[in-house]
Amino acid sequence: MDWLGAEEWQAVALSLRVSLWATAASLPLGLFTAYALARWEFPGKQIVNGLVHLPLILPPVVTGYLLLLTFGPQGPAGRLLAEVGVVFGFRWTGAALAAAVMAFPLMVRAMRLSIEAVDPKLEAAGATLGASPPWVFATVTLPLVAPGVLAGAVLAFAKAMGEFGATITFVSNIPGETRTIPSAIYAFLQVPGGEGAALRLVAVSVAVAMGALLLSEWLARRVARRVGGA
Amino acid sequence: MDWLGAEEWQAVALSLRVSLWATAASLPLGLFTAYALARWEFPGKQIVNGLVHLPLILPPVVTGYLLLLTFGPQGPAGRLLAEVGVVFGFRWTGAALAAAVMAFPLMVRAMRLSIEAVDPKLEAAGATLGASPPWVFATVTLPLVAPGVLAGAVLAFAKAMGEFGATITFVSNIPGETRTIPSAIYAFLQVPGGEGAALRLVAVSVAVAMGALLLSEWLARRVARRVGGA
Amino acid sequence: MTLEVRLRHGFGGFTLDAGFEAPPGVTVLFGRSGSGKTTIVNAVAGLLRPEAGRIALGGRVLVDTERGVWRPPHRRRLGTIFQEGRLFPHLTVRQNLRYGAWFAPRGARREDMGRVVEMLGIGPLLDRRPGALSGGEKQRVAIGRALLSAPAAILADEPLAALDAARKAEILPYFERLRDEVAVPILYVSHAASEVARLATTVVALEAGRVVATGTAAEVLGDPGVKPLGPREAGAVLETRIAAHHADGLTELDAGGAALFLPRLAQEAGAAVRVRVAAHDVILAREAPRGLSALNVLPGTVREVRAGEGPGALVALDTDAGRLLARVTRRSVAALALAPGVAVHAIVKTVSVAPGDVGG
Amino acid sequence: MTLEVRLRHGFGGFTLDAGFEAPPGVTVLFGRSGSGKTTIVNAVAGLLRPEAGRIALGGRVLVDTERGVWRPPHRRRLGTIFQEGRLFPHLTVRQNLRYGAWFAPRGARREDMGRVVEMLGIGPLLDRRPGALSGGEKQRVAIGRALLSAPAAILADEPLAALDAARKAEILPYFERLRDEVAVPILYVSHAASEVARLATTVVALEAGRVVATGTAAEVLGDPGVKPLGPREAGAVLETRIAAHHADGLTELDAGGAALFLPRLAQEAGAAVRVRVAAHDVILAREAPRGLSALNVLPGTVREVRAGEGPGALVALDTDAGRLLARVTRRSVAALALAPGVAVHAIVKTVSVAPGDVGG
Amino acid sequence: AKAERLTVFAAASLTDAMAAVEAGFEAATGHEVAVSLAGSSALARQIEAGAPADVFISANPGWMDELEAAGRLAPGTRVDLLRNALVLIAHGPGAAPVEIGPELDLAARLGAGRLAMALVEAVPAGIYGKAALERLGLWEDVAPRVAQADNVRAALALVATGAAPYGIVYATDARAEDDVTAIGTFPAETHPPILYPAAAIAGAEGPAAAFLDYLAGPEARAAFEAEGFAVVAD
Ligand SMILES: Nc1ncnc2c1ncn2[C@@H]1O[C@H](COP(=O)(O)OP(=O)(O)OP(=O)(O)O)[C@@H](O)[C@H]1O
Ligand SMILES: Nc1ncnc2c1ncn2[C@@H]1O[C@H](COP(=O)(O)OP(=O)(O)OP(=O)(O)O)[C@@H](O)[C@H]1O
Ligand SMILES: [Mg+2]
Ligand SMILES: [Mg+2]
Repeated sequence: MDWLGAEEWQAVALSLRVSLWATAASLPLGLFTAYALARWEFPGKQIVNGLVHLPLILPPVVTGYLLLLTFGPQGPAGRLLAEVGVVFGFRWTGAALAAAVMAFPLMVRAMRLSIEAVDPKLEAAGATLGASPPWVFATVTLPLVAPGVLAGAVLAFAKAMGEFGATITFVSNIPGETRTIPSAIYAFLQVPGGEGAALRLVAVSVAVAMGALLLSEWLARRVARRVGGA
Repeated sequence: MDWLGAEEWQAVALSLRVSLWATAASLPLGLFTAYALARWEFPGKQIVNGLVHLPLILPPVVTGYLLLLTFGPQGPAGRLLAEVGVVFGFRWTGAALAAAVMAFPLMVRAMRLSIEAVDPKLEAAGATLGASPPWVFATVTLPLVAPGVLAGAVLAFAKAMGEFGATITFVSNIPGETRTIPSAIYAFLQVPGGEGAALRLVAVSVAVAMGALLLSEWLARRVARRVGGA
Repeated sequence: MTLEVRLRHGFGGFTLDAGFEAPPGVTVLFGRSGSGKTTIVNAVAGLLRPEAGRIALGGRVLVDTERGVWRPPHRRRLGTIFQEGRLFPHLTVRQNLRYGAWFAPRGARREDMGRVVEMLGIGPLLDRRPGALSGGEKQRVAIGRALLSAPAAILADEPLAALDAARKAEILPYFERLRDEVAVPILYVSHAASEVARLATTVVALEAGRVVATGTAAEVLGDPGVKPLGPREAGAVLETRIAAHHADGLTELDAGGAALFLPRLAQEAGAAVRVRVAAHDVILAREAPRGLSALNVLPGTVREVRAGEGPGALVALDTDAGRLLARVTRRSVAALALAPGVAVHAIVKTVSVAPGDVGG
Repeated sequence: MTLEVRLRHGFGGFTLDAGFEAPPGVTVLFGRSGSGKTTIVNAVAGLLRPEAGRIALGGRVLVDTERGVWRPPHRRRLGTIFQEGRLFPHLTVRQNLRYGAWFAPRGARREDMGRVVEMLGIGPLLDRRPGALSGGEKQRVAIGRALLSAPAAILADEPLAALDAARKAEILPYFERLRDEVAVPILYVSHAASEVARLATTVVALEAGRVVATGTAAEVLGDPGVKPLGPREAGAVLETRIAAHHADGLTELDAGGAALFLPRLAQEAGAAVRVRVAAHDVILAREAPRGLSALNVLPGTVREVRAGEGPGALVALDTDAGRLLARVTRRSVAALALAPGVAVHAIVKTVSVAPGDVGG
Repeated sequence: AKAERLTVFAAASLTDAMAAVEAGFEAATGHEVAVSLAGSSALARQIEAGAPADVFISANPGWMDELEAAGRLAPGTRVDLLRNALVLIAHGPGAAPVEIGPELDLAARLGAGRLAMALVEAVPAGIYGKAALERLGLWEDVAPRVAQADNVRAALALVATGAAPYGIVYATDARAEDDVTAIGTFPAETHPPILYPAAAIAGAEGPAAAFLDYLAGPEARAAFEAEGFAVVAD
């Protein structure tokens, strides 16, 4: 299609990759965190809770800056991870990290609400049938919170598609590596007359995220229909 | 306290006002939207759902720009509302509007998940006892979704406290009128040596949002204890 | 006020196609698990929109699919006791009980809360929340909640199944009182023949979604062809009147001239009493028995002998007190040469008239 | 394998303080609504951590608060049937039934799924999800799920309460078979005396959280002092042996030399059979009755006459078949001059031995 | 004159200087000044959308042109107010100065590291920096190593934290940051002049003109120079 240049298509592909990875990679930790916050009592629980929400509260630039200080090439975590070959600084992986961090509170909250709504009596029934806690989680809790997990994932994906401030602050804007759709849009909007190009990218971004949203609604409805009966 | 100047305190007060209004004013609409999405089937449901999520998907700058085009002094909605004395452009009300719009998807999703978890059989029981649908909602559904409403409200509040991109794009950064904490932080970060002041504002912002978070957790726990028994 | 029900509704493998009239009093829906009892209750309560049908309560049409009438549940005012309780978890027991009263129309007849609470034995639970109640406690609160909502009719789906015999015996009279004094129609789902016999004005027997028998308790319970009843549930119902209360704690009933003795009943002398005599509680004798602990011996004539599938047979006999049923073995039929026209004596133990089977 | 239970636990106004031993076989927990039955089941299943107590199953300590032992529920392998079903809504009926088998230890004795499904009559439901099952259907699936989990013991909390009489009669023998063939201990909560009499090896009667009687079914059911039973539930239990099956569909039992006739039983000749004879189903006569439809007449001697609160009295008599209880009116006690030592005949109608009251 | 309220839209990079100018102007005239600080593009769009701004100071002449073309400026009030310089910075204090010219071995110095700049197609500092590198014939070599930040301050932060070893920023930004050293200034002829134009907005009343005058006066000049800007003499 020629209404978007090659560079723009590159941004679209990159945004998709970044958002999918950000969502997929944070899903297990998000689920674990949500479960822990919903069901366990442990010292420092409210601190964990606060940390999870931090990216929501902080201006994105600040989050990006903190990521830069920690996971940047000179940051303590960044150096440590570089030893084992994991590099975030100025890589698309860093964009995914930023997106994941920014989306984490949304993901965790959605999952947590779903987990809190699961009747512990059903989990107890699973235990009496011989299922150990991890198995109860996998066979009872998880299927029942599937709509919440989906909701959390799609929220995170949408947020990742739109994330800009933390990403550009952390990994800047390198075409083909870290120039996601929002970065490209921002660049277009900085120059007079760039609105048209920005609008085309907005359209693509919205189309992708809406597709994901519709897919998730359709899946959730299937799950709900199954649980509801028939 | 003298570690923050008068202008900074002004920003803190303004942020509080903006965030509280954004949360409070969007609560009824959020609840209604969440209920409609959770329980009703209507044509265009997925369009409404998509619109609700839009601010999450769009880069904040774009959302801000769209708000400016719509609700700004020259925008169609802006002009219409100005006729009846409601002005959003470059006022703190506009900052609240931007924050509310940005926080809306988070609020709706949390409430919707809670509403979906309410057993419709309890609502049916209420109806057989003579309660009309609005009464069933007020006396059965609403108390049961209170934790989700709280979660939605606190997410929205936290998001509103951190919202920057859409706000500064829509209503600029006018001291005392639209300079919220994040905007003030931005200004500090644009000049050499502003980091200290920025950090102090971050601390205040985090403290306020964490306080709200803890309060909501405590309230939700009380509600849960009551529903659980004893 | 009569409740008229005519319904057709299909779920995958199951089709309900039932019609019946529930005249004032208690109509008991009787049928095996999965026969469609709850489905009917839901349709009457307004929680299920039937594919086709008409439901009317004393002229007030609740549903008429042909004419497109649909009255929503909150405008039906049917106090519904659900099989699964459905208490509001966020309200205390007291608030649950009061819930219906908030919405009751002004001037509606109201039950006295204290009385209901006492009858149900839930006084100590009033300030608790339903989450931590026992199964039976929940069900008692659910009964109370429906009774206190000033309903125009009551739908009760196995309200007593979770309760012990003693508690059942305490609550049943209350339904009787509702039936008799308040005259709200009651649609009552039950598996227990004793509840049926005691309460039912009308019995509707369901099988696989279809009505297989309707009639008075006497007609349906006395019909050995009604399958859901099982062999233990056949029995005749006698209409009697209280003749006297005796000093030794017995009440003498006048059953069409014949005397029947029962443990003391609460009603006044002269009151009409319905007594169910289970077929398996009747012993037949060719000669008048002597020196027997059983006080009730009714002479009569065999009218019909119907052999069952097993070793048993059902003997219908006409006595002064009315038609009686006796379940005996085929061996006894042969030994006593029981046949239509034979004169026999029916022996009924005083106490074998179950307390649940006597109703006013 | 014996289940030893000793528990103390308080909830606000309610305190459970109970101890009993459940030897192999069925131990029935019997008590009024709110007396603590479910609380005990939960503690044994591992869903409630008691404040103090010790629970052991055949030497395997499940809980010992003093020694700090706590075995989590999934390592107890107690097939639990909950009062409220608790089916997994996201699984089909078939998957619910198979759930426990996934986690059963290799080599555990497994019930045959087909057999259980047939017995419970849930074949047509296998591919459905629990959401739309009727109340009784849900409970039947819950029973099947627990039975198919290859449990080391079974905890059943009112498993049959939601079921009709015919369905109950189909399922009860299965519990008997489990008790006898598989020798898993079964802790069974029930309100129904017929279930108790038929199944119980041991009966534990609870009142307000305390054990008020324990013993064999015969001991507890024959004790008129046990309140939860109510007057209708007294009865003696006779140990008999099948003497012969007759062509007319009757089975002759040998009860300590005396003959008893019952509708055909399934067991082989020679098999031991326990029969409950409810006290209200026994008629006493001074003279040997003649020409009576009742086939079972047992001569005996009055041992004790205990007057009840009402017009009734309980007469204990010794017969060749064993101790029998008869509930008669005080008027009859006077008329027949019943007193210890008096010779009487006990008349038991064949069919008045309820099907639920005969067990192998 | 009666005290009036004046709203000034100024590029965010002028934050500190504007604070001083605002205080001075208020003290001198008694008027009340509110300064809204944001990116030039955002401010320009807001003015186009009817923002109640009286004076606009842009860091980007392009946006001022845009407003001028749209007729949003009060005619004849536009002035080029400030000038800035572009410097090459290195991470850490006390880095050795270099000679900026065609023979600068920038690509070799970068190695695997990044050169932090503002968006080279969108943000003025990036546009000027790219122009300068192109002019010097260095762009081809360093282009793949450029990390573009959304604004100059973010580019500076990348160098200050060591995430990038070198960067190109305005001289004013490099001055006060201890963790970077300006190791060379790009010759002014290598890039278009870096100008901060100021103008009154069409329809602005009252003290807008007075404020523009004040900006050109000695107190304002001192404030700007204190922050490292050069004031364009007219
Ligand atoms: N979590 C709890 N908190 C407070 N009280 C409780 C809790 N669980 C049970 N109880 C109370 O303890 C008592 C015993 O309850 P339990 O469920 O064991 O009764 P039950 O014998 O099973 O009764 P039912 O036959 O009605 O099911 C009841 O009065 C109940 O209200
Ligand atoms: N929503 C549904 N979808 C599919 N089948 C249903 C649905 N609701 C009920 N059924 C089926 O319809 C039949 C009748 O159900 P219903 O609940 O009316 O039975 P019931 O007579 O109340 O039984 P029980 O005594 O066990 O409560 C059952 O076989 C049930 O599985
Ligand atoms: Mg039902
Ligand atoms: Mg219980």
